Amino acid sequence: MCLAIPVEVLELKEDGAALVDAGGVRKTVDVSLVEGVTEGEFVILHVGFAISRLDRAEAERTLALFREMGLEGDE
Amino acid sequence: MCLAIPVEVLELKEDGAALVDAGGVRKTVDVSLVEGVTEGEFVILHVGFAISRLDRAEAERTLALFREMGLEGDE
Amino acid sequence: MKYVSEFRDGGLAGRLARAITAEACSGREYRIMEFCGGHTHAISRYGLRDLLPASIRFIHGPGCPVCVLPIGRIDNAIDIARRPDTILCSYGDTLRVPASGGQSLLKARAEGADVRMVYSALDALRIARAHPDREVVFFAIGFETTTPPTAVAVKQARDDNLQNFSVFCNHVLTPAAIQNILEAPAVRNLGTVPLDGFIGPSHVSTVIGSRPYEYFAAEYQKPVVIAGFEPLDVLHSVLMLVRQLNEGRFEVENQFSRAVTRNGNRKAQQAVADVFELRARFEWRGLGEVPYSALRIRPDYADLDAEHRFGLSYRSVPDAKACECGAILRGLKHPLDCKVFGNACTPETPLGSCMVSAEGACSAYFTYGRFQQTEKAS
Amino acid sequence: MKYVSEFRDGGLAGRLARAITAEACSGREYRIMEFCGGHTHAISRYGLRDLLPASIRFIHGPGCPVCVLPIGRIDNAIDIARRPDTILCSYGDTLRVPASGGQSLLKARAEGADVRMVYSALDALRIARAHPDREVVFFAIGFETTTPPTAVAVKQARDDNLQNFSVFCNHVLTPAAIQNILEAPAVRNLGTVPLDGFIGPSHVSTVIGSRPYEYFAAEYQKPVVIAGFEPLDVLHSVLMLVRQLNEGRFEVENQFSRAVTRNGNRKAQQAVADVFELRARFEWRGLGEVPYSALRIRPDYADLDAEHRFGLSYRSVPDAKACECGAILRGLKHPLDCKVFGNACTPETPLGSCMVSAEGACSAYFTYGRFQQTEKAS
Amino acid sequence: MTSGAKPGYVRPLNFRRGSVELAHGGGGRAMAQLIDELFMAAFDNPALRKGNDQAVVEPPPGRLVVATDSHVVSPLFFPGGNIGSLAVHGTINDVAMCGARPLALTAGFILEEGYPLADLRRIVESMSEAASAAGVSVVTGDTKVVERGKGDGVFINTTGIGVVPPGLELSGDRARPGDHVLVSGPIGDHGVAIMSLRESLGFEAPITSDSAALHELVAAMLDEVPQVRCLRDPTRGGVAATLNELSRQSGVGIVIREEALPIREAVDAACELLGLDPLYVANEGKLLAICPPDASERLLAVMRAHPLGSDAALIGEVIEDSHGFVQMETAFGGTRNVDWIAGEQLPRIC
Amino acid sequence: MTSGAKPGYVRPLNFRRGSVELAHGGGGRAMAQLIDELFMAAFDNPALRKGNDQAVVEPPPGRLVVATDSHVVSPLFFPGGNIGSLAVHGTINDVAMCGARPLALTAGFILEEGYPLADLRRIVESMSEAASAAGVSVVTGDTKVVERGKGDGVFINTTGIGVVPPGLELSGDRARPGDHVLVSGPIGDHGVAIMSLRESLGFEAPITSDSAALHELVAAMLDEVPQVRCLRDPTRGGVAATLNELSRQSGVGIVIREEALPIREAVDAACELLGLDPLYVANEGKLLAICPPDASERLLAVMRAHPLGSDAALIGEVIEDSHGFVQMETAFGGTRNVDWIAGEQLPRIC
Ligand code: SF4
Ligand code: SF4
Ligand SMILES: [Mg+2]
Ligand SMILES: [Mg+2]
Ligand SMILES: [Mg+2]
Ligand SMILES: [Mg+2]
Ligand SMILES: [Mg+2]
Ligand SMILES: [Mg+2]
Ligand SMILES: [Mg+2]
Ligand SMILES: [Mg+2]
Ligand SMILES: [Mg+2]
Ligand SMILES: [Mg+2]
Repeated sequence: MCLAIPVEVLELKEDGAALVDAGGVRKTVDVSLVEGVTEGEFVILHVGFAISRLDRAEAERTLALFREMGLEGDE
Repeated sequence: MCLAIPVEVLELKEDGAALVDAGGVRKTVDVSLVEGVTEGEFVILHVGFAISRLDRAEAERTLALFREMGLEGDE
Repeated sequence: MKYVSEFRDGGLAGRLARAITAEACSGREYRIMEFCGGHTHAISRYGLRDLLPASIRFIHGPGCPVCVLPIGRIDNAIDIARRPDTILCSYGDTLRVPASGGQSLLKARAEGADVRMVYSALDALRIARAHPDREVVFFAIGFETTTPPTAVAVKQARDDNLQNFSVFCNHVLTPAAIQNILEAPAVRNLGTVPLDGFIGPSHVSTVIGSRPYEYFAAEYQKPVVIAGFEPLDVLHSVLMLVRQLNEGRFEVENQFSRAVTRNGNRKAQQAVADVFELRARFEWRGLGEVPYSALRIRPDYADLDAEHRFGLSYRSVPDAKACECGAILRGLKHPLDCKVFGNACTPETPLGSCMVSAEGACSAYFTYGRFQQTEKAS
Repeated sequence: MKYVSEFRDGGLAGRLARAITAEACSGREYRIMEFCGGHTHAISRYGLRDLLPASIRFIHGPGCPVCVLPIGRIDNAIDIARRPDTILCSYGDTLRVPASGGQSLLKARAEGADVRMVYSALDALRIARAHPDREVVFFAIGFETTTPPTAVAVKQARDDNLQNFSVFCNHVLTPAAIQNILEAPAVRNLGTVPLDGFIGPSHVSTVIGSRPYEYFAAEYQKPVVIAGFEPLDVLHSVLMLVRQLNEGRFEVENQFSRAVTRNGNRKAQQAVADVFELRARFEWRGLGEVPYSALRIRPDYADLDAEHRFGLSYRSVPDAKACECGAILRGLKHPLDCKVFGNACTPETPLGSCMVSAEGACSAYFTYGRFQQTEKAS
Repeated sequence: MTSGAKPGYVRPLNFRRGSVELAHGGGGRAMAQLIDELFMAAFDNPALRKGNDQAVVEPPPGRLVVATDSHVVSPLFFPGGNIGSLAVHGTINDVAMCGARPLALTAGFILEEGYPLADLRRIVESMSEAASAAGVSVVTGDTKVVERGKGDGVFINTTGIGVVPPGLELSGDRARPGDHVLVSGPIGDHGVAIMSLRESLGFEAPITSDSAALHELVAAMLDEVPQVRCLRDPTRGGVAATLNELSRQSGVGIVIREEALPIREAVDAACELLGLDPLYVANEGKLLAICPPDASERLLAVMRAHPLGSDAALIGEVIEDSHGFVQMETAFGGTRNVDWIAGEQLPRIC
Repeated sequence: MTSGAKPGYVRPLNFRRGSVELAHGGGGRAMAQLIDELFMAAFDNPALRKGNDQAVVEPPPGRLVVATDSHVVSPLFFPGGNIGSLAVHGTINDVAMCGARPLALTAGFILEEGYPLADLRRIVESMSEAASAAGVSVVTGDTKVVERGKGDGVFINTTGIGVVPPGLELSGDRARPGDHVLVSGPIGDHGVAIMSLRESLGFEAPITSDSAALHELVAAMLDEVPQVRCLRDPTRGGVAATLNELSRQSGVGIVIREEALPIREAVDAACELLGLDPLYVANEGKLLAICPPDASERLLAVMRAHPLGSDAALIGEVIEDSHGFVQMETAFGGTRNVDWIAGEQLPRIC
């Protein structure tokens, strides 16, 4: 449910709009629902709106967790 | 100008309408502009309206005139 | 077809032609203006010219309601058609008439305007009833024949209390135009195109009768024959004119006795009188402003009058510079006298009104007569 | 794609799967309801089931806003779309949802209704601005993720004083639905489908935070893990649930820590609060009437509320008789338990809501899992 | 856990109340189903049954002929046929006009979302009947669905292939001064039948479209008179357009005689009513033939012996004219030009 | 009385500001003019120049192949081509997929009243360039004009004929368990390029349509590996639809490996954004090939040596399965069904 993907904010525009990038695809979306979005940040995009910020450090931490976990179980 | 053809009134209908025939083609037209149209009469049809009655006797007289005229000039 | 085919009999045509040849004096010219494009068409389509002696010369008059519509009026119609939620209805003939800037109703339609061809004014009413949420405007054109049907439509709209229907009235009057031609300086003062007699349009006279021509037959001393549109009718009327001219008469004669009376169709006249009144002036393409030559909708029906309803203002637009329609409509020139005939101006890309309708002098000549000229040239 | 591809790494998936297998006790079953269709989809599309031990059992919940829309609401939307001069805009997912009498918005469109697919509520606003002469209605559906965007559109329409725009609001609330499932007689009283834990939808929690789940984790003593929708996220959350269950904990844990916080997005919550208020009840397809489970537009915005503007009345319509969606949405049945699954009911001709959206349990099973069943059968 | 799931099962199309949906052109199961249950069922033949995106046919020796026409007639159903039969006849005729035996047809459908499946089936079945009657198979096809308002119910492109026997050379550029011009029957029927259905014109005429496949008539003609110079079916733009095309291609003039033209009374009357000229009205089952003068009598006899040429007539002859004019001797002995149609034929009031 | 009248003269079409009018399909001089000044000028070749309603071509020996497709793409212009080039490539590809050398194309245009002549010319010129580049002529055609609102700018049907060399037998029913499945390059480019232009979706992607004529790639493949079982271009419905077609026709199953599928990052991203699956997105310059396992290495090498196959990949194999399922081994080692698309692909929010 609620198809949403992380996108990078390339450029803030007027009226709460921003140009974002996802894997080379660019789209102008509304970021007015997320407080204080800055260029270079990642946000979660849903139906043309950023609905939250993506915390890159947290994302890396989660991935690191997976990798460690892997090590224990590795054959 | 004013493309109009003689048509035969086949059937009077409501509201000044009538079914007419021209060479096998039938069409419902308005005959309300011609006083006292009766079935079997010929009228002159223009843009879907009868604009006058056709006097069959006069038509025959004209044709007869052509034919006579012909006779004089015939080789 | 009864009362049509009989009047197209080739055998009888030969007889009539021979009678004309026999009676026409070889020493003189008979300059006959067929006022009406319908006669022009019949002459071209049946090749009547080939049957007649050289002394008979036809001059094509302004009698095509499409050809005489000035550019400004077509511009108005296009403006109406382009209004949002509006449907403009008109007869097929008007759709191709060139307007300003290379426009036409057909092109406006191609660009998205809702323009519909109707066969009858009642079809426009039907469309209005079917689309209560749209403005439906009937672009009414035509001479005295087409006016009574428009009057019926207006009255029905009133009776039915139709709120979304109106008529853009462009009905014009035949006698006023003929009179204008005879009054034209070139004719009256300079005498450039001396006209000997007139073939009058029979369908108009089924409605108005033959009487309206009596005034200028007498005033201008020119014979008028009210003639049917079948080829034998045309030949017959030529013969009748030749006879009048040979005998020095200038009467109104009725060749189309099978449907025309002296007084015409009173009921139709009444319908017209109920709905329309004279305009003080109206611009005719080629003739310019002609006084009392057209009708407008009476104030009682102002709500059904598109000019009133949409506050239309009229702007006169000059014809293409090269176009000789004016002179051709007045009988002063022949289509071949126009420099652009057949090159810049063709039926596909008409520059002037005479090239638009199949009734127009230039169009008829292009379609039916062009090869003869080419043959002569080659 | 950054932060997507990394979470689809097949190598890491193997490691997570092995960790689960290692930690899951072979003696017991872990009955995990993924509330949200997005998780169902990920499980099917990536074949996660094949990686997991038999002791992990997924139960598909009601978490697809399209699947839970009751027939009567689609009927309302179709009625709106069929109004003259009206444009109904909605997300692509809703167009195929079956309504009464074999209808759908797609079919209504095929029959002439102006139904447009939009990607965003702002596109509906744009359409309204482009067509000032038409009524433009945005058929708003979705959970807490999709509600803030609708709120923004409503506010913009008010700010711009747009006269021809309104919203037909069908936004529903996740926690209410989850609670309803736990309150269902079959679960609570009969215990037919004992659920051990929940995978909670992370995107919803980016907006509402994780806190709303704390109440029933405690109340029902079930662990909840807020999980991302990438396959590694799902595996990770399964592992987290297995650990909680093994340890006898029933906490709300946040697997999607990269975007979910305990309190969620306050700004988005405020936008929602400005525009919407709770409905006392709302019908969910499959669940029936669920109290306080949906939003409606506040009276201050009544002019922008299509229900108010068009005086819509709601009529509940029962699902197709054979359809087991209700039981499937509650986790009581599996798609294969439905007699019409895969014959009368297919993604081309869906009878029930679970077959409509790719997120629906039946559709996901038909598209991604059907062959497995057939293989087992053959 | 048991299930009634049938792999690949789809509910049969609802030919009573269903309509065309975008999905029927979407490349998925719905499209495959439409092809199976409608097109495959109607056109069934080995090439089509192969299910490939192309058909393989084994042509007999000879030069290959290919002709294509998209059909956009409105209304789709008319007295004497519908767009389906018309699409078959029209393309067979274009193939046949160079003396070829038609071998196979392709069919490309552009369907408008919302078009009733019941009507589509009637159309497809007419196509199939027309093709069978003509002994030709629809060997491959294509279906597209466009959004409502982006089409007009059904458009059908048919492309035909055929083979011309060696030695036969028919072409529009082979008319020579002195040649005779023949027509296979009364003209204008198709156009008038269509116009009689236009709501805006609203008339009834005892006229059905002449839509017919002419390849057998052509075969009979060429068997007896292989000297025929060219054949052409006077469709859009009518006899006038076709004569102008031929005179232009051959660099000759053509004179026809008004009195010789076969025209039904009702066609004539409808044209009078609308201000049209039957010379410009479309035909769909007629041909014009040009042959050397000494062959025209035999040709006429063969044509008249065939049911589709029973009212054939010699209507004129080819003359020298570098301008390529087509002229008509009127019933009065006058002559007029028979020009191309200008624009489209619009009904006139004047 | 003198005159500048030029027999048969018409003012040249206004390609700057003019637009399609109904008259351009009316069968009169306007239509003849459009054909002369646009189509004839662009496609110029002896068969077309003949001006007949059909073309005669001399085929080399072999079985004849015919394929037809109507093209209704919207928008008409897109990165990497337009409907004109697409119409040429699409049909050439269908002809080529059975191993045939394409010989000739027909072109049937359905034009909407009001469509700008300037754009039409760009389309026709692209067609002409695409056809020349492919070494194929447009030998005959047809033009219809429909009223505004009854079409969508331009529809183009192309029908292609070609000849298969003796001995070659490619068909969708020849796949056998054990065969390998190859794709000629990254998938989904065409569909994503088109979607990126839809106003309602509004995104920009560094993706151009892959529209291309594949007959030379096919020729190279078959030269080296005549054992190829079947070829097909995965157009509408994407790779998923084509694999399902092939498995159905051959009565086999197919398993592909997710990791082996070449997909550009931006295509993947656009699909994520819209909730679509690249397996269902259309291609216009790709082919799927099925060949015996021992030939796949050589086949892959030939494909990669050709510019249109440089990113070719072995993506799966044919298995025994009476249900004809297509499956995919996911990057996780799981397996899922790759079904036909249900209905049309609609962008999703959930
Ligand atoms: S040829 Fe054209 S421009 Fe010349 S007079 Fe006639 S209508 Fe006018
Ligand atoms: S298969 Fe269809 S009818 Fe059965 S439960 Fe699923 S959606 Fe309902
Ligand atoms: Mg309008
Ligand atoms: Mg509507
Ligand atoms: Mg053709
Ligand atoms: Mg044809
Ligand atoms: Mg033809
Ligand atoms: Mg196809
Ligand atoms: Mg094809
Ligand atoms: Mg194809
Ligand atoms: Mg193909
Ligand atoms: Mg054609």
